[in-house]
Amino acid sequence: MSDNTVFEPKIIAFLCKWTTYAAADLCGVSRMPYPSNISIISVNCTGEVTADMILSSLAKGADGILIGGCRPGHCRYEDGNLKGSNRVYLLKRVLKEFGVNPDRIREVGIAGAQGLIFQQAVEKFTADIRAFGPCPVMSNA
Amino acid sequence: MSRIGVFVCHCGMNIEETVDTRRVADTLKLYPGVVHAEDYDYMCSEIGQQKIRDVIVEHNLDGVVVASCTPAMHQETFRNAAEEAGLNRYRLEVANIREQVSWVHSDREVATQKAIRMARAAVEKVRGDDDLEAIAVDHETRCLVVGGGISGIQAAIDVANSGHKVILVEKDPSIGGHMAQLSVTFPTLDCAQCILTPRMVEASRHPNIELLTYSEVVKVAGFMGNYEVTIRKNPTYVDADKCNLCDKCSEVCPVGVKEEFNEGLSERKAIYLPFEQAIPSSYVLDENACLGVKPIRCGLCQDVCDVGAIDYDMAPEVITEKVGAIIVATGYDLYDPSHLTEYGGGKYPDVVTSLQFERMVHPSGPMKGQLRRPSDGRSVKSVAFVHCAGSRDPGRHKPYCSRICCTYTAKHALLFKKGVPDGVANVFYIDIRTDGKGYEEFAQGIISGKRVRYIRGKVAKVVDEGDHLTVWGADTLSGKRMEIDVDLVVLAMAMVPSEGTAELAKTLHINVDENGFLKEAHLKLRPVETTTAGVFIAGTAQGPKDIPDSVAQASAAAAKAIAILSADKLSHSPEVAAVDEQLCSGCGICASVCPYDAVKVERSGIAVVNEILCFGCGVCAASCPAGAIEIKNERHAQIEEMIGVALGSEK
Amino acid sequence: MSPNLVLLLDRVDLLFWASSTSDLTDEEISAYDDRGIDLLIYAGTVRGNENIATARLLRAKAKRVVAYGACAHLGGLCGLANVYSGAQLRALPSADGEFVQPLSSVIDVDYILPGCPPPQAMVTRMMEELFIADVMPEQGTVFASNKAVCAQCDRKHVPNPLSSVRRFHTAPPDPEICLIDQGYICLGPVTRGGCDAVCLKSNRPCTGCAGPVAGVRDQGGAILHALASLVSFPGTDTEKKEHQVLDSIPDVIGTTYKYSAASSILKRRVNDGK
Amino acid sequence: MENRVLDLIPGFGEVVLRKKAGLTARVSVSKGAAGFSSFMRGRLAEDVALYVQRIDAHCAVPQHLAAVSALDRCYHVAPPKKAIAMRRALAYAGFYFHHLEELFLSRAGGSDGTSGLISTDESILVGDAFSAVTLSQELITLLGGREITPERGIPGGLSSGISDEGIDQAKRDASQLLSFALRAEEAFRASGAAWVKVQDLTVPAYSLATVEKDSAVSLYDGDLCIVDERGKEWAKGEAIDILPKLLSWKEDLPLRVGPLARLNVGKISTSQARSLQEKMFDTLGGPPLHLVAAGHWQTVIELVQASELLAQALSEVESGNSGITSPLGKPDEGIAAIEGGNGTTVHRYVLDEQGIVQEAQVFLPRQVQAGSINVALASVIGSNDEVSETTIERIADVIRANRPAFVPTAVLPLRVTLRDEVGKVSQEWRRP
Repeated sequence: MSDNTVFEPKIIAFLCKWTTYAAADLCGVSRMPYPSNISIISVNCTGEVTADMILSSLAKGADGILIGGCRPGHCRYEDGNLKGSNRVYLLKRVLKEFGVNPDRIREVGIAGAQGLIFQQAVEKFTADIRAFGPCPVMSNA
Repeated sequence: MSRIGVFVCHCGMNIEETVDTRRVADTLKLYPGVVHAEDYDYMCSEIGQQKIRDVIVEHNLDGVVVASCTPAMHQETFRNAAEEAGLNRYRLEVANIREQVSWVHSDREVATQKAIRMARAAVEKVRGDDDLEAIAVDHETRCLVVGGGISGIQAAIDVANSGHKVILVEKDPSIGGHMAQLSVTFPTLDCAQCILTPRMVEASRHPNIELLTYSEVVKVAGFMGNYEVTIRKNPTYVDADKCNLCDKCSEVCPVGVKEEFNEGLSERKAIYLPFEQAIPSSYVLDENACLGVKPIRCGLCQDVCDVGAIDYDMAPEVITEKVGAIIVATGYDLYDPSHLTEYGGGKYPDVVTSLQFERMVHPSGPMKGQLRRPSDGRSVKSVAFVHCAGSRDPGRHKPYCSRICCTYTAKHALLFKKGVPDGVANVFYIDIRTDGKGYEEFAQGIISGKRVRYIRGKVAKVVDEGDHLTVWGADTLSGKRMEIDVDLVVLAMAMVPSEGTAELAKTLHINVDENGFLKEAHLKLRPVETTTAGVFIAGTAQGPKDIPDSVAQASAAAAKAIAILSADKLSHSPEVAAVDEQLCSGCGICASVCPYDAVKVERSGIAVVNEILCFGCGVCAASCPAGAIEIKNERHAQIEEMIGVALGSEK
Repeated sequence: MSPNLVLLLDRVDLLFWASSTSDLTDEEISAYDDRGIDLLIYAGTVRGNENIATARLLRAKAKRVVAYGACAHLGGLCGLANVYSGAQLRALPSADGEFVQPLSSVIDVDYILPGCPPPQAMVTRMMEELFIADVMPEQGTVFASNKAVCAQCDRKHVPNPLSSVRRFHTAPPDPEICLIDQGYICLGPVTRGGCDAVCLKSNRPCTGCAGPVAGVRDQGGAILHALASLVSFPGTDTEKKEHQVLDSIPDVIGTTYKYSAASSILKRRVNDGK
Repeated sequence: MENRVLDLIPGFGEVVLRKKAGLTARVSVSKGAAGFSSFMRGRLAEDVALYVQRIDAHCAVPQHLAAVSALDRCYHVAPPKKAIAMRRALAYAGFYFHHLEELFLSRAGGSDGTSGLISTDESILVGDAFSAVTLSQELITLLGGREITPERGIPGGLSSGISDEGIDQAKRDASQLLSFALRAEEAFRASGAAWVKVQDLTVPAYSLATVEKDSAVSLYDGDLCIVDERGKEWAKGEAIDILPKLLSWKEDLPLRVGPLARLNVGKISTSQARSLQEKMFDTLGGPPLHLVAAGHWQTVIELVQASELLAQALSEVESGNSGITSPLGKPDEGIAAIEGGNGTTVHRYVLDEQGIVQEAQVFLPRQVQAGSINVALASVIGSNDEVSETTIERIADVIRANRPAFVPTAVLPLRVTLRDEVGKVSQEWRRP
């Protein structure tokens, strides 16, 4: 990648279809644009995202992973979001050990009505990942 | 090899404008497993649906992808179409290329590429989908209504009339809500009590309605058709059946506190009757105000009660009820006037809220209808009515319009002029919004009547000069700055969700919007439903509303609830957890993490899913260290494939 | 080395038994016809280009190849070296450096015999299927169970949220109850069984030597996800407490990727700026 | 300790090979490259034995026992008698198994590089040997909880005990092993002794072994004893005191461990084995003995010694899971020396308060194994005078195969230099 071209990161987003996914829809309805680097995959609950999904996203070329679910205490499945976030917390320790910048994974809790917050979250995350540069994991494969 | 059909929707120009749908279709045509791909103006139209049906038959498809708007919008529509053509409905997936592509990205090339990736991802999902059959579930036939204002009462009566039992829970000692406080109601000016009381009585007498006043919902478990609700009944310390309303207790009670019903314009005792028409009609002992029931500090009221209705040993009672549907009608409060420091809200006694004014002009209110200044009791000769007090003020206060203020302020001005014909009524407004049936005529009648002075402009400041209030403002039509002396200022306060709405929403796993009002599943198409099946909303808890709208929404919610309660069986999504017995070693982790006790490790040493209890949240699937338990049609392999193509890896 | 193998010496013609590449030169290997070796049992680490070259050469000569033991199957203990930073060890495994790989990522492997060392039960099964049965086992056969170790562990379940992580040498576990239920980190649920849960029977946790069960790819990630899901305290705002428990898991990589670091999805340490 | 290389190839990290055309190849491993140390830092105390016995799988049992004994000392704990009896029994079973491998099966790593002394084709009682291997493995499984690599050893004792049936089985196996050992020794004398006589490879060296308090040779743990080539005691004491002498070995002669060393260091304590050893001395003279082949005779004698000790230990073993551990103290540093078939292994660990490894060293003074390394290196460097990447990686493999401490290193820091007859460097290769 030469210096004058901007690095366009690939971002996978696992979004809880009840809240953050709805917020993404609301962004659309309200015509609030955000960077196209993000590819959204809808899940029932962030508690459904497995270690394999997160790690193989990196292995398949994702430079960042956004996990969007309910805010604490608002999970429609009791505490699936908290279980999910505990898992990510632990998985980040693993990423560190393997030399991967753990900030390539970000969790957000965004309610269905918070389109604006989703827009800002995506803009911020995309900018941060762009600053981190390409994730070296795939080159391992 | 799968046989998948792909349909790309233009949605008029909504998608077509930024996504080259033809190219999406042509590209997908070449994608492995895709046997047919086309684009069309409106897939959701009858013609569009017919295309789906035809192609399914013609190509004997085993999967369909519709690239269109969000699945929340039309997935069911398309799945119904697929089913009519003999394809299992769960083999149809929607790729969201409108809300999440065309409406948020502007570069046509970029958007088209992304639409292609999203469509491919959907194809990969479909490729892994299996035939599924909905699961039939037995359900409760009772309904819970939370909130005993006009909306709750209306909903309860409608459901009860359909023959279903209703539990009506109200946190105050009486039902009736804010409507009971109103003097007369616009635009017809009939007295609120006269139209409300009969409904209150009907609700209390209805054989199908169980009334739980002074009670709160503390916990809700379960799912549509099978909710288990925990309710706390707070002690009134008075046996409503025995109480004969003799008022002796109140006379002897030494404690006085501000009276809620009169918006603090008068005092009540620690033991009191909420208001004349209260239902249940019984005195209530306010334990926070009382000198103390445990241990008994005073006991005067018990001594004077001839019928022995007062029982200091009453304790909170926690009950659980099984219900099939829940209607939430928890209503509104007024925005706290003390936020409006520039108007001296909550500080100057003669700056009152609209509800206080309702009580002041109410014939049986604290002033018996004789309008007097709260500060010195002088009769009121001049009033400044201030619109949008806290409403339509993004940044500082509430961004939204509270909808009813314009009309009731016109009513207030009218009532004032009725009571004080020679009085001066000034109304400061930004716009006049009187949208309801007959409202415009009502308001214009008053405005054009010229007996009320309408001033277009916001009030900048109110100063208490002791014997009068000075109102600083500007007339934006004449451009003149204004300074008016008045006896009373009435603030048309913004409506906000009633206290405790947020907590209740959390308990029910439903969302609230950015202003704290309960959020509907879809603003236009599902206005009384929530994202939690079986939970409906009505009245001002959903947003500012007048009485007619509240009542209409209440009946709508009731109709939705009745549909569930009267169903023979409910069908439950088959997208639930399933165990691969070849892989399960019975480690039991799924059972430990399942929030619904839907998974158990049987003696066989293999986990077994109770599909009726399972919600398909997938927590077990992500926790299973063997990958032996997965959500049907949302299997790890499917998502892995989706990840790959979403990242652009070619197949 | 397992004595069972010895017992086969009269059934098979043992062409060579090399304990390192120095015992077997390319010349010696090249002397065999292509596919002239019926069965090649490859045990040990594949590390560096020379090992890869040798493995490819051997593959060409062999009809069938067995990856024998955790090193060949998963990279084994030495795979942990893939995760070291330069500061921790003399050299950071570099793209062309001597990082460890599972045999299957450098050549096609026909059969896998997991374990470190492969448990008697599995070795016996392999030899029966390879040398005694009339038909060769189907390609890709793993001479172990598809189910996790738990299937053969007879400890009782006493489900418990994971509220603290215990170490078995300082707090000896109850030999009757599931170790995870007792708060010990056991890889049994994520690890291929067929070993008769021998370690559990010695009242020690499974350390995962047979690699992940068929359903998961990343052994460490999977067990960590499971453990994290079990950490929950009643009430609200328990995040801090829960994170303390998660932080208290010592030597995360050594504990959960003990044998499978090199075959994990991340494979080896990268330099990602941080 | 970190910059000290504990596991060296001879010449402090250097092998010098004379090659034809007057070329000399020097292979050296930089000091501080003992990857084991770095590999173990941050690991858990309870995992140490697990790692060590796999890194040096050829000597799994002694490495396992050396690790847990060192950890006992880290935790300042004396395991209960019951546990020690089990560990001893395990040690002797492992010792026996190891010697069987050396004598009948091994294709490499023989204590002097000679592989498969009584190799399968020329050996008598082959079938018996195999069943003895199976029996000794069964014993390791019964006592250690797992075949090949024992499981039970933990700091402070054992993770689990043995059943009554297990003990009975073990005793039956042990008695069979003794009888096989006696027959093997007899067979060796009948055929082997003659073969021994014609071997005249004599390498004078110092001898190291562990000894009991009565200075009889131990086949488990004990004090370290070093005698010079004349058989005179040169140093003796606890490992912690002797270790420095080993670390800075400056004597002109190498240090030998293993069977030949043991016969020079001290007496055998068990009756039958001792009388057999007397017979050997009658034939070969000594001690001291530096006739390499005498080590092989000693090896078969040690089969008998090990089975006698095994029987003794088993008589003290009790069944059950109770009373198999002692409470642990606050961890810090610990050193232990264990006698394995190949020789003495010394382990040193430093733990922090959480029982996490801070420092770890395994010392395997196998100086006499220089032979096998040289042979292997010679074959690798071979006739070609080029030192290529291939050569380097093969050299690394040889070193790892013979020097377990290098097994976990990611990249072995090697230097290879080729010099011509006048000593001019014709090529140097350095990594990383």
